[in-house]
Amino acid sequence: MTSRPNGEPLVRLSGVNKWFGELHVLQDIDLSIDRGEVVVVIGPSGSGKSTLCRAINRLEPIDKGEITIDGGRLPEEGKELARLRADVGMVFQSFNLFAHKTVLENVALGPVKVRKKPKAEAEGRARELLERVGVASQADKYPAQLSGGQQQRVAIARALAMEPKVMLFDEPTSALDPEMINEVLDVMVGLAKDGMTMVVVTHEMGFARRAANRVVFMDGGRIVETAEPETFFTSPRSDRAKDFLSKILTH
Amino acid sequence: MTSRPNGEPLVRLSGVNKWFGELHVLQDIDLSIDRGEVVVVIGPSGSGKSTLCRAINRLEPIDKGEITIDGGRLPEEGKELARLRADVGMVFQSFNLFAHKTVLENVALGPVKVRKKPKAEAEGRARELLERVGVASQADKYPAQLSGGQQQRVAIARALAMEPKVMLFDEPTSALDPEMINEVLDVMVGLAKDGMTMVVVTHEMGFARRAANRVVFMDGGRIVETAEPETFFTSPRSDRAKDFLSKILTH
Amino acid sequence: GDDADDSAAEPTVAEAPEFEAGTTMAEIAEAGTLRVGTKFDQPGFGLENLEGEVEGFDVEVAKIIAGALGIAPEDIEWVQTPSSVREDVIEGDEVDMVVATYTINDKRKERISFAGPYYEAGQQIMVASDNDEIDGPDSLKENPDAKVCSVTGSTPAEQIKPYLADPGQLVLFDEYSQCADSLRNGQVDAVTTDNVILLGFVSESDGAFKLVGEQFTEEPYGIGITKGDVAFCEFINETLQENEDAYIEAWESTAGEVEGTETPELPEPAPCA
Amino acid sequence: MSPVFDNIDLFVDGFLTSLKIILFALAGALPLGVLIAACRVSPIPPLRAFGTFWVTTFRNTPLTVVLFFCAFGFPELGINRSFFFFGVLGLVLYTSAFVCEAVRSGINSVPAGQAEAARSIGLNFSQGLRFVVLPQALRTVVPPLGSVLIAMMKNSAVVGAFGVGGDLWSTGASLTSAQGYATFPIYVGGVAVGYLIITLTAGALLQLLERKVAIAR
Amino acid sequence: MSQQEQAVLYDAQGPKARRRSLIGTVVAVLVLLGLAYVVVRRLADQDQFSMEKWGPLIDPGDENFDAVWRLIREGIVNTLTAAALAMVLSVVLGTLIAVARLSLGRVGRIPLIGLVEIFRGLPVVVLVFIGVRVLPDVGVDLSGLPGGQVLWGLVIGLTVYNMVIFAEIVRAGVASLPRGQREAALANGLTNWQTMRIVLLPQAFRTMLPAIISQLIVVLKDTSLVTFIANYDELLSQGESIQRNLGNPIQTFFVIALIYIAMNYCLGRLAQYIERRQARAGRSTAGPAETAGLAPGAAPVGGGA
Ligand SMILES: Nc1ncnc2c1ncn2[C@@H]1O[C@H](COP(=O)(O)OP(=O)(O)OP(=O)(O)O)[C@@H](O)[C@H]1O
Ligand SMILES: Nc1ncnc2c1ncn2[C@@H]1O[C@H](COP(=O)(O)OP(=O)(O)OP(=O)(O)O)[C@@H](O)[C@H]1O
Ligand SMILES: [Mg+2]
Ligand SMILES: [Mg+2]
Repeated sequence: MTSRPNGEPLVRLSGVNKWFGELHVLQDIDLSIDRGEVVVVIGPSGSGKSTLCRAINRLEPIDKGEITIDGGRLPEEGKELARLRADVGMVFQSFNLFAHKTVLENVALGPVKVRKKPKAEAEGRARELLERVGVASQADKYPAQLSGGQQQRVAIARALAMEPKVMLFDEPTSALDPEMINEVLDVMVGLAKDGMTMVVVTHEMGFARRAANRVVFMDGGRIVETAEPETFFTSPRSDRAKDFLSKILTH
Repeated sequence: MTSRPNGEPLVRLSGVNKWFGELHVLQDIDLSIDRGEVVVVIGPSGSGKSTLCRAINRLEPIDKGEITIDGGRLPEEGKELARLRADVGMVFQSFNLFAHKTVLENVALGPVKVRKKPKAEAEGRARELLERVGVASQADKYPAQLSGGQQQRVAIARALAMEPKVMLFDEPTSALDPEMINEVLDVMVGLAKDGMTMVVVTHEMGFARRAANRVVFMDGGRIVETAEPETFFTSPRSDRAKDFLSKILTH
Repeated sequence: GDDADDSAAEPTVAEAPEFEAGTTMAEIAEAGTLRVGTKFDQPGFGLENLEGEVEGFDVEVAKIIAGALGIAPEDIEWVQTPSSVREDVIEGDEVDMVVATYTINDKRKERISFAGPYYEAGQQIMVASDNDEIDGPDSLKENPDAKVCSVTGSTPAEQIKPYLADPGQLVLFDEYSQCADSLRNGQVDAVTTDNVILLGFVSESDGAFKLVGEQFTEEPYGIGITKGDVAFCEFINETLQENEDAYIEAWESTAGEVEGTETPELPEPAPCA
Repeated sequence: MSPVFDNIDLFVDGFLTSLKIILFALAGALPLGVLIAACRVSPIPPLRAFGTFWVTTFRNTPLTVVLFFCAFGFPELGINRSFFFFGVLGLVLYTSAFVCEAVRSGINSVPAGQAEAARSIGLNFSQGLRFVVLPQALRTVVPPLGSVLIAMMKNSAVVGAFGVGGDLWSTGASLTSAQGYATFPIYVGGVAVGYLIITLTAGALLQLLERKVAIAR
Repeated sequence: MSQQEQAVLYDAQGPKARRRSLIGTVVAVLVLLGLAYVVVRRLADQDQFSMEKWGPLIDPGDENFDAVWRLIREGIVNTLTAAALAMVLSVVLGTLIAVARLSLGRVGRIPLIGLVEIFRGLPVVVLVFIGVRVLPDVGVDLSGLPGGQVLWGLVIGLTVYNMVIFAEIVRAGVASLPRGQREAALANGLTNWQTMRIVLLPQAFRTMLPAIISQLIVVLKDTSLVTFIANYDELLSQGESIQRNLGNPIQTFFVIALIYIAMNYCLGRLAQYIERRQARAGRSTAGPAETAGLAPGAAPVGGGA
């Protein structure tokens, strides 16, 4: 998956700023993510985690600063942007599977329409991916007939089908029942082990500990702290991180 | 709150069965809950926890068996049913505050309309309760203006305002952001300490350990295991409980 | 109806006339008001002006009858009765009589009775002045593309049907003024209804319209009253006979102002039944 | 109800004429409404403004007034067509505003996440629209669009009064006022029944369609 | 709002897209202006802009100006009277039908459903005709009521048509509320009827306000149908009367149309204002996802002429 063997980071944000009207949601964000690296983004609600994640494939345009992927600047529109997005997989909190298409069609749609693969080939590959995420038996059902955990795994397969260079996850497990969280996290851990570059917004410390190379803590639109997972959870440096962790950890 | 000082259980389910069409969601449920007891119900999704909880105040009618509260059989309809429901507080996963009424009105509505208390008295009492759950300052806002944790605490105050004999909680924290879960659990632990009889469907082991007298594990519509919290979490007897715990505990 | 000042002289109002008890006349005289259904949209016969007063030949005829009942013009209550409601308002006792370019025919006599006739109209055809192709009802069959306009539910609309090559030639509106507008902008080729109504439009058109062909029907206008009220019918007929001068003046101050009209003679009344 | 059976051929003709008005109006109002909806959601401000103007005008003007301007206004612009054409046109213009709103609300009812997901796998605008947004919008559009179209069928009654004639409504008018039949049997037994046949059939078809588009979920 | 709407369909614009939409803007403006020019030109050729035709409507010095506007004012008052009566009656009766339909059993509901289907299936103009003309024919006498037979016939026709539509709107509104609202009320000890009255109906009205208002607009417009049926001096009939005397139908109906648009536009804005105020207070219950297919501002369930 890593095509260019240079030392440059795969994703680089420098001086990124974004406003929603008055609200300054991203403030001077600098962040580099290397090939094969798994970065977990954590922080209180409204701190800008989702916006950061969405900015990387320009679902949200930024107002200042620069984002490069694989050395190239993020295109602003048109064919180039579509092509870039095909290279960046995205998994949403609410799955966003295409409700009117079967699971198999969901996964095969991108390869057929964007990558122009023959339908049979795309479906074959789609079945392999569904197998890999453990929902092969559901291929012909509609999303609404699946449990949340199954839907999210299909969403991951859909993103993988495009053979992306990097995958973005925006709270992929927070809409799930507790028993289903692990089936999704397991798939993600598997991906990480296989060397996928990943940016994951999540509160699941288990995942961060097992799979992340780095934890990025955001608050109020800024990156407040960056650390190894173990260090971050046991001895966070900033007060804000301490406060946040104390809230989510006690129970 | 305990008016009759006899030794009979406050809530008793015996031989309770319920079907949704073909689906047998409650199968021969026997369960007694004493005054002041706190029972946590736990189990996989679809195991019938919510249905059990809702059957106790007849939001779901049952098909077979008997439920008694404070020695009396659950009335089937009409005024008596409404009166009984007033004695059983219920807190929902999705808060279900009345969206068109302020927080104060939400809490005072039942006492005024059901208990026929004078408005001023009901509102005075409502303010006390809002104080107790820590949201007194929000009294005049509308529910949508509050965070999830605040809404859920208002919902608890609303239930308390009816001076119920027993309170039912159906996953009260699972719709909340992680930072807000504790503020709700703290209120619930407080209630338990004050001697309220409670049935709580939850996956929060912290709460179960701190406040529950008993844990009831359900699967496939049956009560599979009943135990003290510590025993249950450290050494569950049944395989299904072991399996379930392994799923929700690893991450 | 342009100017209000040169309209008819006030008709004579009988002072406290005597009527046999129980008759319609006695009831009306007792009530002190006469409820008259007429058109509000028929230039020359019954048209409501911007001030809310109605003007026209029908209106004046009604005033003559009111006068004989001892009722002054200002005590008449005018009720708008478009063609389609005339029987209904009589049957529903919403009016005492209807004077509204109301053609006497047998079908209508099943529901109401007529006094009169007080005027003999006849159906004719109006076209644009530069139209040479249509010179009477019979040319409609020869020009199957020609459209002829009339009003929904009116007798002229029924009576033109035999002259048509195709029912699609007939265009129906709510009002004759809409037919005249459509003739002006070329949407229809002819308008048909009673000659007197058409004359009103011809005179307003500054030479844009003309009448062609002979009257091809007889349209005796009657006064609609409750079915079987013979006494009232006879009273109306007598009143008109006795007031021929007022009748002629009524014509001349209203419909008679239109160029090309002839002052009619009061027709012989039909027997009341 | 013998007045109805006596004139059953007139009623059948009226029924067919009404049906004809409805079918032509349907064929016009649907595409026009979709076009206006496209204007309303387009990224080009004057087109959006035009769409809004269109909807505001035709939604807030009585159909009678719209029909008046079609029958008497267009000829003033030098456009001479049959009154049937103008009548149907009036109904089309009027209905298009409602069709537009139904379609637009259907598009808006597709969760934003669907379009975002389409974008994030690299589909371009027209692909996202064709493969993801429109097929789903269709589902939510069908019920309100159906009501709009059934309302249009009922509104066709008003068209008859503008020079068209011969439809159900005008048949009732000419039987009662020119031929002197009593109103009750003609309107309740004839005209109303005719319209009910049309609208209830349309309603039943609509439910079938609704079930059909809903089934894919 | 428009920002939000577009977000569904369109990506954020880049520089090229912005340029393209600028070009589109210019072209669209030119085309629209050209069209407007042709229309104005042709009307001018037909002498439709003469002061003779417009004067009575817009020139206070014209001899007919006062009379014309007196008629129009009367027309507005009469239109609003009939519309207001029909609105109140149909909302009240519609709510009763909705509540009955929601609380009756499966069997008890059937006659109500039949009623709803029949009245919804008929053109308003037919129902108004029945109200104004057929009712007196079959012996229902309304002429004793203040305002007279025609007004009440019209109001009855409009009410019968619209009450079933309001019933459907209210029912859909109640159905669109999250199930939890009803359950929470019951769990709090309220009876079924209290739940309906205190918790469900007020919220249903709020969620369905856009639909209710667009139906109210329909009611207001439909008062004009009475012109085909009987004499009631509402706005459109007054317009007819004016143009009959002045011979300026295009001009008169243009003004009449503007008045209708203005009245209805105000009604629509009122709805938007209320809606926005509620949204700001955060009082709306359900997100669009939860309201079963009924996006806010959804097209009317019924829709008259
Ligand atoms: N489209 C938008 N328009 C206006 N404000 C927005 C928009 N999207 C997000 N915001 C605001 O920007 C801020 C950051 O939002 P973001 O969704 O990135 O936070 P987050 O860290 O992902 O929070 P959460 O944990 O709740 O998902 C919040 O205050 C949010 O209200
Ligand atoms: N109204 C209903 N109609 C039909 N089936 C229902 C209904 N409500 C619940 N069920 C089914 O009954 C079973 C038990 O549901 P219940 O909600 O009690 O489970 P639960 O243990 O609370 O699950 P969760 O953790 O997902 O809330 C499930 O299979 C569910 O799909
Ligand atoms: Mg987020
Ligand atoms: Mg549950």
